[in-house]
Amino acid sequence: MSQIEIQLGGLGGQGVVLAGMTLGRGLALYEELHVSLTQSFGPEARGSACNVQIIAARAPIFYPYLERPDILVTLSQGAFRRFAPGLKDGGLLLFEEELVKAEPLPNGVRAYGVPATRLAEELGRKMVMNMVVLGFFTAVTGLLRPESARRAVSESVPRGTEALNLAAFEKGYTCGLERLTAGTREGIRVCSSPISGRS
Amino acid sequence: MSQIEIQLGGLGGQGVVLAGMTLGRGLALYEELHVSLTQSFGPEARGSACNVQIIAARAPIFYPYLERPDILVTLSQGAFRRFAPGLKDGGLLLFEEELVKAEPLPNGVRAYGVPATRLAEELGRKMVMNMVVLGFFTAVTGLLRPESARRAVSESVPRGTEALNLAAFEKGYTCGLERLTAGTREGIRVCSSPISGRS
Amino acid sequence: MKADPIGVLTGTHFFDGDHACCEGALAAGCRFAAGYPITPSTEIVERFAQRAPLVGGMFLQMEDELAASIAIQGAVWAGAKAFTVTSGPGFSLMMEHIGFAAMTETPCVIVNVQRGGPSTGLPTLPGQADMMQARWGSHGDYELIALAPSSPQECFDLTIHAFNLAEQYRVPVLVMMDECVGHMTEKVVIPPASEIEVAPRRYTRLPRGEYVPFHAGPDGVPEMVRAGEGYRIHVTGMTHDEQGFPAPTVEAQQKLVQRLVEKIRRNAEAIVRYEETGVEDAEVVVVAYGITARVARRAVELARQQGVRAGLLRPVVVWPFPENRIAELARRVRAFVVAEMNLGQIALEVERCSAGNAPTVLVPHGGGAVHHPEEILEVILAQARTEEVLR
Amino acid sequence: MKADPIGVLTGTHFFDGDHACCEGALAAGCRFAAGYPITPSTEIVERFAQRAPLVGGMFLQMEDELAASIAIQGAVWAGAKAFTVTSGPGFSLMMEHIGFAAMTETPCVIVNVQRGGPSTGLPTLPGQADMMQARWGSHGDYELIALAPSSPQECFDLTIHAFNLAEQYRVPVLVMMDECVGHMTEKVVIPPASEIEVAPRRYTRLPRGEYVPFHAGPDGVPEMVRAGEGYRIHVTGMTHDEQGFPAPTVEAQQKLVQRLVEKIRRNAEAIVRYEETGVEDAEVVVVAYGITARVARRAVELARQQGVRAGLLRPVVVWPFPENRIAELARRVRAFVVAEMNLGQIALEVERCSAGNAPTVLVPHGGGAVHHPEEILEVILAQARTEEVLR
Amino acid sequence: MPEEAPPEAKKTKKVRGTVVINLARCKGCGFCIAFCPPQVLEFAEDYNPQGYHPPRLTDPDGCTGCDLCGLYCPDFAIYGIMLKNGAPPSAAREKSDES
Amino acid sequence: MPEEAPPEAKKTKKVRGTVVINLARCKGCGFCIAFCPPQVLEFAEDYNPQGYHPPRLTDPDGCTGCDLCGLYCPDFAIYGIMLKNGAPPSAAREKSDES
Amino acid sequence: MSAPVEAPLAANPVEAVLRSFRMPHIWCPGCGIGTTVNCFARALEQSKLNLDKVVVVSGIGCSGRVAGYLDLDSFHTTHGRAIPFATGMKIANPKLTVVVYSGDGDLVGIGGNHFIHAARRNLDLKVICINNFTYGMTGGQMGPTTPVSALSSTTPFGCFEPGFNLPHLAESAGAVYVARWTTYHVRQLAHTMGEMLRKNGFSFLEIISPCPTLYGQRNRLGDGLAMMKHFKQQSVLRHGAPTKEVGIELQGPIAVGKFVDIERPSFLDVMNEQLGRTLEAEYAGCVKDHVPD
Amino acid sequence: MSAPVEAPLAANPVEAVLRSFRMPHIWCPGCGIGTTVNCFARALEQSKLNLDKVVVVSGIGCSGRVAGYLDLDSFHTTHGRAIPFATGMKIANPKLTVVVYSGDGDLVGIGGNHFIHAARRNLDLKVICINNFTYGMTGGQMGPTTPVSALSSTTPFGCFEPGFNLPHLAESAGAVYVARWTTYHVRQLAHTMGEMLRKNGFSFLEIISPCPTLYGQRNRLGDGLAMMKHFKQQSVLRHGAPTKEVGIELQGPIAVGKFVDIERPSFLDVMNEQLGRTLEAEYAGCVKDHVPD
Ligand SMILES: Cc1ncc(C[n+]2csc(CCOP(=O)(O)OP(=O)(O)O)c2C)c(N)n1
Ligand SMILES: Cc1ncc(C[n+]2csc(CCOP(=O)(O)OP(=O)(O)O)c2C)c(N)n1
Ligand code: SF4
Ligand code: SF4
Ligand code: SF4
Ligand code: SF4
Repeated sequence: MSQIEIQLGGLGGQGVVLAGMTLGRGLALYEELHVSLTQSFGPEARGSACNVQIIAARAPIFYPYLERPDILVTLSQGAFRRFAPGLKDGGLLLFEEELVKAEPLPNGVRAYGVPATRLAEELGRKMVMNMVVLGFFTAVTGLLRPESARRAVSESVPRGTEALNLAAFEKGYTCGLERLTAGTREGIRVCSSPISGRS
Repeated sequence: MSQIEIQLGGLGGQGVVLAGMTLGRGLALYEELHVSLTQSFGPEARGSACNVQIIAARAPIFYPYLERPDILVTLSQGAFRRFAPGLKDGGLLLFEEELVKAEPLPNGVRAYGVPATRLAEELGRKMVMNMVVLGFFTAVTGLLRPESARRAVSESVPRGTEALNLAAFEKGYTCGLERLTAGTREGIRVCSSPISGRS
Repeated sequence: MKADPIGVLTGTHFFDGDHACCEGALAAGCRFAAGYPITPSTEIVERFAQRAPLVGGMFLQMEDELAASIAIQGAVWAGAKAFTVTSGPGFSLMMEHIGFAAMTETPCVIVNVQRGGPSTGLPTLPGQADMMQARWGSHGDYELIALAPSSPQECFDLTIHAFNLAEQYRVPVLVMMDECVGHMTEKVVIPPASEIEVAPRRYTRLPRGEYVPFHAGPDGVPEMVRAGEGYRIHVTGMTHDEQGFPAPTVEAQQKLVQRLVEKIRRNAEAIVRYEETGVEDAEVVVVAYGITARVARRAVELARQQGVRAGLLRPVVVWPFPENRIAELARRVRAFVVAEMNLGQIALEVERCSAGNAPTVLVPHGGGAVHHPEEILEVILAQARTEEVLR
Repeated sequence: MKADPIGVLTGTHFFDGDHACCEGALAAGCRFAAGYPITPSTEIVERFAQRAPLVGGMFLQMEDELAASIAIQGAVWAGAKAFTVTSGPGFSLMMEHIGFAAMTETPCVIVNVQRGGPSTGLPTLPGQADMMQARWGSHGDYELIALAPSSPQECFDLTIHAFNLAEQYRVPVLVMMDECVGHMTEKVVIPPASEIEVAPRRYTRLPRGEYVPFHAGPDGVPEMVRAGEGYRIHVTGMTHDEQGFPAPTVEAQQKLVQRLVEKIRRNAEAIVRYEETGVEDAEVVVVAYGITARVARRAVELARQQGVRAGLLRPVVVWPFPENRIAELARRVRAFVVAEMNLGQIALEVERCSAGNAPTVLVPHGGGAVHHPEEILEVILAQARTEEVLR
Repeated sequence: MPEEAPPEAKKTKKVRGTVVINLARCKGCGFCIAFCPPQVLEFAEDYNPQGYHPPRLTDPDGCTGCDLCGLYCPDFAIYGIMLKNGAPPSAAREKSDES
Repeated sequence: MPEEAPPEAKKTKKVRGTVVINLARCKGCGFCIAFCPPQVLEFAEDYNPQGYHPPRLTDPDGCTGCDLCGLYCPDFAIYGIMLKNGAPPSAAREKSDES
Repeated sequence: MSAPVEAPLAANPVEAVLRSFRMPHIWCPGCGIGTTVNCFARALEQSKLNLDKVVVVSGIGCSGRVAGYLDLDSFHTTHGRAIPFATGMKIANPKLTVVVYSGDGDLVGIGGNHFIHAARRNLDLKVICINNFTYGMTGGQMGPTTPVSALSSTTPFGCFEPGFNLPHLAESAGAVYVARWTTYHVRQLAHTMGEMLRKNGFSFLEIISPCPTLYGQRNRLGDGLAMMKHFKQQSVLRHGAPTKEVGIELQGPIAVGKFVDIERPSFLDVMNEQLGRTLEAEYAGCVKDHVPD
Repeated sequence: MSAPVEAPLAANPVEAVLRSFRMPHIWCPGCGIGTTVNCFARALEQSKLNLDKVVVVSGIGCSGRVAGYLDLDSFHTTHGRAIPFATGMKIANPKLTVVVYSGDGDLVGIGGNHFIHAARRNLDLKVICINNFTYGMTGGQMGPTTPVSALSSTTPFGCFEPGFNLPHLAESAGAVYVARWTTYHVRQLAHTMGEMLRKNGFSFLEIISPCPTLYGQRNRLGDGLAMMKHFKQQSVLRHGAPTKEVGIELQGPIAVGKFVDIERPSFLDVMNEQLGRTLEAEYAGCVKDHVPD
């Protein structure tokens, strides 16, 4: 497989797009991959479902839309409901464990939950939940080096909030490492990414 | 010849268009002819040359533009200068004799002058000069019956000015009859119109 | 339905095209006009302003063409038949609202008395260079109907027809006059009201609960209501569902826009109208519309005089375009000669529809005056002698 | 001329098309933008508003699109390079001023990030249904140039190209993006200023007495001056003579409008740009642009996988249209398949240019989302098997 | 004027009004709570399906049914009613948290 | 203010100014005549090439050269000049009725 | 759950004029637009008008969505053009009560020309303008009311053009009724809207309303509630104040009240009078026959 | 012939700024537009400005033709859009003196929105508006200034909408300098135009001007001269009058004078201040490098 497909879904206001942009940036600029990121908003501008789709590949990407994601990150129940069935067999699911009840889990899917909101609230700003998720993603998928992700974080977030967001990232990252050790719900660790070659 | 071509030219403000419209109306509605009237203004909206072109025919008119007028009426020197050369061989020229010096007269053209402005001023309104010309035209060309022309005049002029305009018409008409008797500059009376069959 | 006699000035008149157009609107039952002055179209509404108060109508001079082109739509939804008139620059300003009328299926008529363009161009002189704009000038996919009268009589007749088509298909209908036709005066016969067929608005008979505002019948056209009757409808320029509410989804879009387009495309054969002269045996067919058709007719006559079998096809309805007829003729004529007062617009459609079966030769004209018949004649003669594509 | 480094954000970025477009404008030397907010284009000027004050530029938010589209022209005549950005409804409002720019030969760039139409339509979702409007939306005869980027990188590159073409031909140049390309984020490489070619304004070197403002050189393009330099020029949207003064005559009209049109038509081969993939041996050629070209490319790949010799022709410059190339291909391919996010626009041009030599099959889409590659694939496969014209 | 506490707010402890809440519609803006003259509303702890904390009545006796919450609520999720004899009007039987 | 007759208008009969008229440009509106403070202009009898009666100076001595005619003339066809010692300025030699 | 009584939701006074089936609406938490709709619903109810004859016309914007949520004949037109659409509608059927309900960007940004001309004509339209100091729907750009130095997505370094004083503009263009309240002033809003429904002529109500999402947060005015409290605090009641004096700045007082309420013959009155006088019996009356009651 | 002295026509003070080779102009006999050009020419001359840096922008209309007759850099734009064109020009090159010279229909009919927004911004534009109470160029239709009961080609039974009080509108929208004269007041016009050329900010001059051809004759006000005399008679000097009070009716007084002349930082001042303060050294200045002196 020459490319990997990632989808992030949630509600408007949860920072899904920023998380996706940061991830995409990390992959595109600091992992030297070809990356195509597309987003769709719900029909109404605000408060509704939104999702980000990322393709990362070693070769130029022409068709920028996902067929079936390899990795799905869901931050809302709605996003889970809508997108989980599309996940590739053997794909990986990450989810906000207090907002999403990851059930029913599609066949063969490995899932990791992260209490991102709570971790963010520990930092005093629920808002940075998205960066917690990103840290978690980085740890669990191994798709990009934490340095790449950190650099992307500092460049993507509003000026003056770098430290806070990086702290959130670290919280998520640490949590991800812990959960990895603990295993997925099926007890299977996600394998090394076919395109990054790193774990 | 199945149709007759008439051109009226003068300066904006002289009422050339109204005269033409009245004439066209008389021919179209009360002589049962097919009539096509087109007008062109000078490039600028006001104070510049304008002219009206009329085709009258027994059959429907498709092409509404003149090839070479049979009859030309000029109320300004500019109009004479511009249009007289286009007059058909053996055509008829009518002109305001105090505003237009009808020289050089194209070959074979018969010309009748009318002191229309002065006649109108005698009525106290220089403005109705155009109706004097129309009366003159009616008398000299015999293209339409005076009743037809009178009816067209009363219908075409602003409400309340009918009497004045009709008076102007009569002045022109009388003058036309007089001049007819006196003969054209070449001493040749205009022959009966090929399409009206009346003199 | 027959015309309301109050608006019908029955009789024989000596009118220019602008005045005839106004009388056509009144005869068609139009009782509201909104406009913004622009040469050479203003005479139409000047007359309307004179006449309307006498027949229960009203001319409203708006602050600009944006306002005029939407005010008529407000009037339509209040129950009136309404139109606006303009010329080039004003027509460009109406583009957004032509799209709104198409999207909301608001029956209305827009008259464009074409002058020389682009931009301010030649305000008092003729042009025919807004023909493609008429079809494509607003954003997004839509279809509409455009007519091109050739005489004052047709300005009268086709304005009525425009109102009727607008009602029948619930689309904006454009009357694409040109300055020549607008300012040319000829005999115009206005028949008695009882002989004028007028399309009524397709009002629903369903009660509120059952009525689905944008649910279309088999011909693709939904029934209508007007404001103030208790239906409590919603009308939006957004992509909407059959109830009329915003439905910003791919599915709603596909369904709606497809229908808007199909209600014209599928009925195109019924809408298309053209006039042919000497086409039966023609080797060269001239395609021309508006004033140019009359000039072209002279050219065709001259060609016939010279022994060339020339014919004239005059699209009376220009959009939808007589595609099938052109395609048919293409298979048996030597060439099409398109004469229009522009540098090539309808010619492109002729070229497309003839699908390589006959060459299309444009006789262009920059505008400001009609062609000289000789210009067209020359091309006819050349085509009669050659089969090369000149374009 | 090379780009002014101050405006060039050299480096590798992760930009969406809107941001890339803004950077392209800055790199091209654009220092003035006027605009009126509209989804999905506003990000372009939002970024411009951020960046411009740091590089000697300025974003001015106007009261509407009419104002925005003429304010940039005022700025251009004051010496700036300038652009405006909009989407469907705003684009419709700019039509009059596109004509003014064409008539006055004011080099400027207008970006339309296409969304679903008609009317308010689908404000946040993509469409490609303003393509014919781009060519025909203003009244009168004129020609302009329109580009269609397929990626954020091209949004950058083609925006620069747009400014350059505008200067070279003194026409309005349209960058016809679509919402997908505008909101898609990819790597965008901005080279050093020294590697960016920027067309300077074609200022005259002649002194006042000798300079004839609208007298064109052999390529049909006159030299320019700016206000405030003592030339005391006159610029009008009316038909004008070479001195620039109103000349409302048939002759002036013919001369001027003919030149305006010819300066693009005659140089079309130099302006046209397209990209071909697998066309050499193709039996079916897909024509697609913007985001749809990327979807079509997948379909072509899938077709090749199934043993069908499919190819892709992607017009990068859409207007002027690659007429000759289509005509050429038509003589040897089995069929053209046109995929566009509308119900048939560029397909008409392909049909026309192919002159019956190969059928043109449209894969329509109402907008709101891209095609599924399978939809295009199916048509490719069907065409590979048949020669019938499906349209 | 709304800022004046209406006389009913004084602790007369007789049930004269109450509020009806459409929990599903609430977006938790807090307008109703902040501008309730007798200050008898507060945020509920639970989330509604949209993820917001809707209001709840803290002191049923204190509500005057003045419907100011109803005027303020931008989501049409709450309104006040006056009660006759402390009982809801006869028709008042539907579920209040329909979604 | 234009409506006040300037002091020069008093009959001092010394040539202090005059007017220059571009006859061809005049459209005979009469502004210059009506608003000339010393009232020294009137319509000429002849027509100009455009068919209008241009103004002419009736009383050369009365003209003060105040140029109010020049300010009023909508056709840029007339203007007033002050004269030194009753003579036109040295350059004042061109024909005034160029067309 | 916490509702102490199960009562008919339909009894919510706004339901009668609301399209409840379209709820939840698109407005953000703490957005003031919905609050104004409550007030309008009450005003309608109290007006005793036949609601079948009341029409609401909106342009495009968050505020422009009001039309879609009100269960009246409702028209969601193009951006900026609600007033001319309403103009055509009112003139074609003078028996309709035509309310224009839209945003400041819509009505006086792109729509400013129609606004002043309609006021000049004094056509009987009731114009309700939600002023949230920004273009909400498109993401918080500067608008015609954004005060100097306010942040917006197109003025990232602070706005450098002053916003309109809308009551002043409305009055000088010719409005006969001009008032301003904030969304905090719910009872006053309902009262004013009621007066407007009765007034003959061009009446104008400016409602200062929170857009927490795009204006409040960016300008450190907090969420919707904080903005409401800010409005409460900053409002100064100034009935009858010269409109010249009621401009609004980023911080600083917000004059509220009814500023103008004069009598001037409305467009249709003048028209009927003028045409009647000139044409006498010939005058057939305005677009008369389209309007069965 | 009757000129008592042969003098250089070029000495006509207006020739210096006129495109004489384009004479005769298109304006009708007795039209006031040319008179205003005389005044403007004098004002320019006295201003001692470098005329190479003075630009005139017009829209479309009889008045809009002014640009073509002035020997300045001149732009004859589209109908109603002179102000936004001028706005782009002024901002792109602040060193230009930008004069907008056009008709009332152009500036406040179709162009009304730009007019009020430019006044609000207080950009340094000098707007000269020829108000002839009608749309001249298109044949005498009603316009935004046509008084009630006046006849026009589109109000054949008398106009039934009041015209704008333009000084009031201008002031309420934000103009810092507002004056009105008639074409009778030639010296005052020249003086006022001179003041405008010096004023920083949005300044507005309304000139009441005769259109005998299409307004005067139709309304029995006679020819140009009769209208000038009418202006003379009806004018009332009211320097500093509240603009609210200076509306014009068909018959009745015409208030003239300078009504407003206040100081308010201009658009470019506020912009430079705001951006300078926020961005400090990073601020590169406005469209800086396009403007060699
Ligand atoms: C012609 C046109 N231009 C721009 C837009 C984009 N647009 C939609 S809503 C809006 C602004 C709305 O602002 P406002 O009226 O203040 O309402 P709010 O959203 O703030 O309530 C804009 C610019 C459009 N739809 N149409
Ligand atoms: C978009 C557009 N609409 C209409 C016109 C037609 N038009 C040209 S000039 C004019 C009116 C000019 O009136 P005003 O500005 O008062 O100038 P005046 O001619 O009276 O001096 C109009 C409506 C146009 N050129 N463009
Ligand atoms: S006002 Fe309405 S939306 Fe806000 S908290 Fe109260 S019930 Fe919820
Ligand atoms: S003011 Fe000028 S145009 Fe008028 S009469 Fe005098 S010279 Fe002639
Ligand atoms: S963006 Fe602002 S105006 Fe729009 S719904 Fe949200 S809070 Fe209200
Ligand atoms: S029509 Fe009126 S405004 Fe135009 S030039 Fe003639 S007098 Fe002047």
